[in-house]
Amino acid sequence: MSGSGLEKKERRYPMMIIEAITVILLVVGCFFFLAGTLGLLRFPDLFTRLHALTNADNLGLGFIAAGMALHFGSPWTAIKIFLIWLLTLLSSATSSYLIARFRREENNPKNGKEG
Amino acid sequence: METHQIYSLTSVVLFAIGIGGVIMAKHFLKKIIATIIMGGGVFLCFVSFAQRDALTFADPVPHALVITGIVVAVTSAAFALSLARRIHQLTGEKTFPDEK
Amino acid sequence: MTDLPTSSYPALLVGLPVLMATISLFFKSRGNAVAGLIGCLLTGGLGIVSFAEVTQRGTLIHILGGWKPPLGILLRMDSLAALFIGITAVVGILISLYAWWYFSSRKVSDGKFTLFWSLWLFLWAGLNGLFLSNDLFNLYVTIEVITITAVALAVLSGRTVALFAGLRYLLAAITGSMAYLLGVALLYGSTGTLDLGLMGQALEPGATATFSLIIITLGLMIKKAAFPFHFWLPPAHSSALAPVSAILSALVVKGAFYIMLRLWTEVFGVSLSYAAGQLIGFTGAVAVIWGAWQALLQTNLKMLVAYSSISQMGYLLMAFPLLILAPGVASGSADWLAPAWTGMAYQVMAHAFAKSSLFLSAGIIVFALGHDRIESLRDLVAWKPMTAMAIGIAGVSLIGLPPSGGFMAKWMLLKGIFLSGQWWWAPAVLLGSLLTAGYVFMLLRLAFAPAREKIAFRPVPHILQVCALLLALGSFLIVLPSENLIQFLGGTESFGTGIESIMEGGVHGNE
Amino acid sequence: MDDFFIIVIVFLLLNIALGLVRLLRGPTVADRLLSTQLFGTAGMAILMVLAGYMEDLTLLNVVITFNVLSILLVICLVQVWKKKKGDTP
Amino acid sequence: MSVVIDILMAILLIYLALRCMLAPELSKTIFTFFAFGLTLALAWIRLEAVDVAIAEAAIASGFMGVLLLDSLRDFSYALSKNPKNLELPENFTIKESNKSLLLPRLALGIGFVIFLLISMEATWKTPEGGGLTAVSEELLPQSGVEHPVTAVLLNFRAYDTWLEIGVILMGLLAIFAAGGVKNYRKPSMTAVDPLLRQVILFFIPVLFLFGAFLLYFGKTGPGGAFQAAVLWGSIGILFHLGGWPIFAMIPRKLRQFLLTMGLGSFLILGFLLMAAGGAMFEYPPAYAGILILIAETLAAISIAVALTAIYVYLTK
Repeated sequence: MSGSGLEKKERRYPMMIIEAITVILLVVGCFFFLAGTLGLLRFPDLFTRLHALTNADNLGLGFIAAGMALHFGSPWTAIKIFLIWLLTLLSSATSSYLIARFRREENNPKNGKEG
Repeated sequence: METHQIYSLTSVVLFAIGIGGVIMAKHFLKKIIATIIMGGGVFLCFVSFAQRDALTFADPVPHALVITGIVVAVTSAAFALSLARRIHQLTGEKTFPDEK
Repeated sequence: MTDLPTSSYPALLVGLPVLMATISLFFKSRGNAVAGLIGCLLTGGLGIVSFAEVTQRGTLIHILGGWKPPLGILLRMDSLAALFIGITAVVGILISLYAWWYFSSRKVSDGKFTLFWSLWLFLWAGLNGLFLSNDLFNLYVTIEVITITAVALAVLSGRTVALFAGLRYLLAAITGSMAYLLGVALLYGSTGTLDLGLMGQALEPGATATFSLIIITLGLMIKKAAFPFHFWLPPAHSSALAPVSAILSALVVKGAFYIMLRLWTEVFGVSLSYAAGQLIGFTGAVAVIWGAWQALLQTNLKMLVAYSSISQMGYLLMAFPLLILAPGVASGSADWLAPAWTGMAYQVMAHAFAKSSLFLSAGIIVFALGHDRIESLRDLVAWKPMTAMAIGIAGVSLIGLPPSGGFMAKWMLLKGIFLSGQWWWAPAVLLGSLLTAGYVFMLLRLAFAPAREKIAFRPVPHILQVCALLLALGSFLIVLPSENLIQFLGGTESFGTGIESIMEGGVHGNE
Repeated sequence: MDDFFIIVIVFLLLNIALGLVRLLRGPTVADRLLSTQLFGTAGMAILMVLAGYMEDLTLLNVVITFNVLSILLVICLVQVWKKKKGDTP
Repeated sequence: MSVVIDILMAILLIYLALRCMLAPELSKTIFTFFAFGLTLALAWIRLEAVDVAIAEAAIASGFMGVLLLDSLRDFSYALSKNPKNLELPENFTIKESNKSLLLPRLALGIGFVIFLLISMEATWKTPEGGGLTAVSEELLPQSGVEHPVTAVLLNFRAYDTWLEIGVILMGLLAIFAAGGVKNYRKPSMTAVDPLLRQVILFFIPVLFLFGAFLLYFGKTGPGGAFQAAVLWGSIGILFHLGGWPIFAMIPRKLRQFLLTMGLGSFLILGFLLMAAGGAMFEYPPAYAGILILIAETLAAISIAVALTAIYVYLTK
């Protein structure tokens, strides 16, 4: 948004490489997110959807996190982002396990109609 | 269009949707959720003004008010939930008797 | 405003009940009630003492945290706030005494009623905070404190009807406070302050000011059960326990009215118009007649009293059109402002006393009979002469017969109406009184009528009847110091800016 | 770079909007919950990119909050909904 | 360019709110509401209100979400026992539904649109009041903390915050009043997945540490007592979900002490300051920082216990 075209040209060569890598990582991350969403929409039942969504989204988040970590450039921030990603991996793995288990149990509630 | 203008316009729309929900919705849970949406609209209004009045940082007073407001609104909503569930438990009703 | 005398009374008035409520939470049934009653008596005493202090020293303020407005919050105890706090203190003490004997003679096994004392003290703190507050957002917080505790008290009886009514009350109240808060947000955006006085100076007429006036007024009208939004009040008030009904109708509905009065007189001066006053007055007039008519049709005593509340609260709104001057009226010639103003204040006092007395009497009848069908009032004078007397005296005050406080209120209001030339309000006042007389005399006729069969009733502690009777007498006793009270209310030095300007020349509509 | 960040954010937001279809279509509560999971993950990604765009590292704290609360919701759903087998659905 | 994000977000917010209200199924309403809450949190971020975003995500989505999910379950199942009949007074007439609903609905719709237009005009035309940014920036150094929102919450407007802590306690009492005082439920110790327990045991320290971090970080940046309190409160909720009835295990007196600690300590602090000759909550500038931190910590513990109690009691 802010017109920093001039500054960008003056930046040094390695900065441009880092930016390019960030861009690539973010694009790949977005691609995985799209794949996950399409899987969520198109796949026939809960288990396949679960599989598509958790795998793809976490990869996507990982790529985006990596890209942003590069962008910030500070090692502490990179570590923090990495820890966040690990936490997300853990929580999404457990939640997919829990959801799958939940689904397998017989006594699934139906949707409550308003009335 | 500035950011704060977009959100302040959104805020009154949310408020109106919430009011409509409280009046029109029948199920207790929906009514309670409608009050929270209404509150979200009001708080959005506050914070959009805070962003408009930003100097080195955004106006902190509306932020503090909104945090207070969210807590108060959620407490009232929790109380309303407890009443609704108690009614459901005692009578099996999910709506007010004259709104079926 | 910050150069007025500071005092710690305002902070104590909020802090003490909260402290006592917190302490009473630590005790079980009996100890809880003792701590609660002590807390109520202390809070009430403090209220009366601080009222006396205000009559001596004029307006007191307390600058919380030492931060002056606009950033900080100011507690202000001017004569209007002192009047409301004083009424709350007197009525609150009597209701607390009643509640003490009411609960202790009930021998209720489950400990639910122990919640009454902490909730009532929190509610009292909320009321005091509301009357003292000089900050728009703080008013929101206090009104939410009042809402939550009031609804909790209303559902304390545990009946299904009370739960339904309580949920409806809560939803209506949340909607009302959110509408109020939206108005506050817009006002804050356009003035950059939350302090009432500063906002009144900074507010400029325009679309935003008008819209906030509308939305805040609508929100507060929902909360005070003004005419089109009264639907939640009768079931909520009539299904609660007797002391709770008295608290709800005598004190709680006054809270929203108080905010409305403050805002109209101190903030919205610029965006008010003659038409707005007329509209509010019209809803008040409709409420007066419609509420009284509905009361006449009821078969249950508590429902009747609840509808009567809607009617009596309508009178308060009818004073608003008198306070707003029509374009072209010179402020010097507006000699009706003082009577209208004192009429309003008297109506607040008379209604608080009379209505709490009526609900407490209804509670005595429910206590004795187990139900409150109006038919069962037959021969009341024989078996409960004191209660019958309380109902009679309170009823007379509601009708407005001399020499009651209700008479002062309606007389002053009529005087204001005729002096201002807005004669079209007079029929509503008179018709309201006539209908009120209808239902009060219906009650009294039954009370004097001989019983058809022998009535079996439980013995009622004497002290309950004494409390109800004292409250009823209170609605007469407020007439005695009328000279001093009018002077106190009109004493300019003890007035806040907005009310002072009313006494001097009314609120000007934007012409 | 800023423009690119905006494109990424808009893309992720559209992604979320697509995921809403599953939320609305259901058919079971678990499917809807999956959609909220997508919301949470994509929201975290948006927050990270926004942290770069708005140059505010405190946004990462919000990411952690999102994360721990989404797992709370899942555990709550799984635990609460399977109890009381005596009830007829 | 960044306006695109905002417009998209605004459309998403309005769409979700509408969907939430118009959905025919209750579960749809509630999950749409979660999505709405998350979007709202993103909107706070766009408006530079990070504190509010954390509070919104934690309280309005997380805590309220748990309560709503639990209620959804309650309302979705038919009751196994026969519900009691409605106990209505004689004159509690049920209004007959109006046959010709078209006209009132039309009127309501028109009124709705008019209200929307007026309110949008009012917000659009709101004059610039300037807010209190300048004043708070000027007085921030005297407040004892460096983060302006924390300064407003715990120093400039400490009275509001104190009342708010009271509101949470009153909400808990109100929930007691609605349900009648009975024993706390004893969660079944069976039926809990071993893996789930491990997860819960893993997340509890994470929540605790992150909450403590937010509490301490509130002095300099976004965070503070309420956000920390909700995270700590969810520890209690997780314990209960995992089958450890931690709330019922605490002795009654201690429970009461923990619940009232935040409100009481704040109040006693205020009274002490008043006795020392100042106004209520007028901290001496030298000790303001440490007093605020103590008050915040006590309040956070209190609120966390109260939130756990609300959850435990509401879902019994």
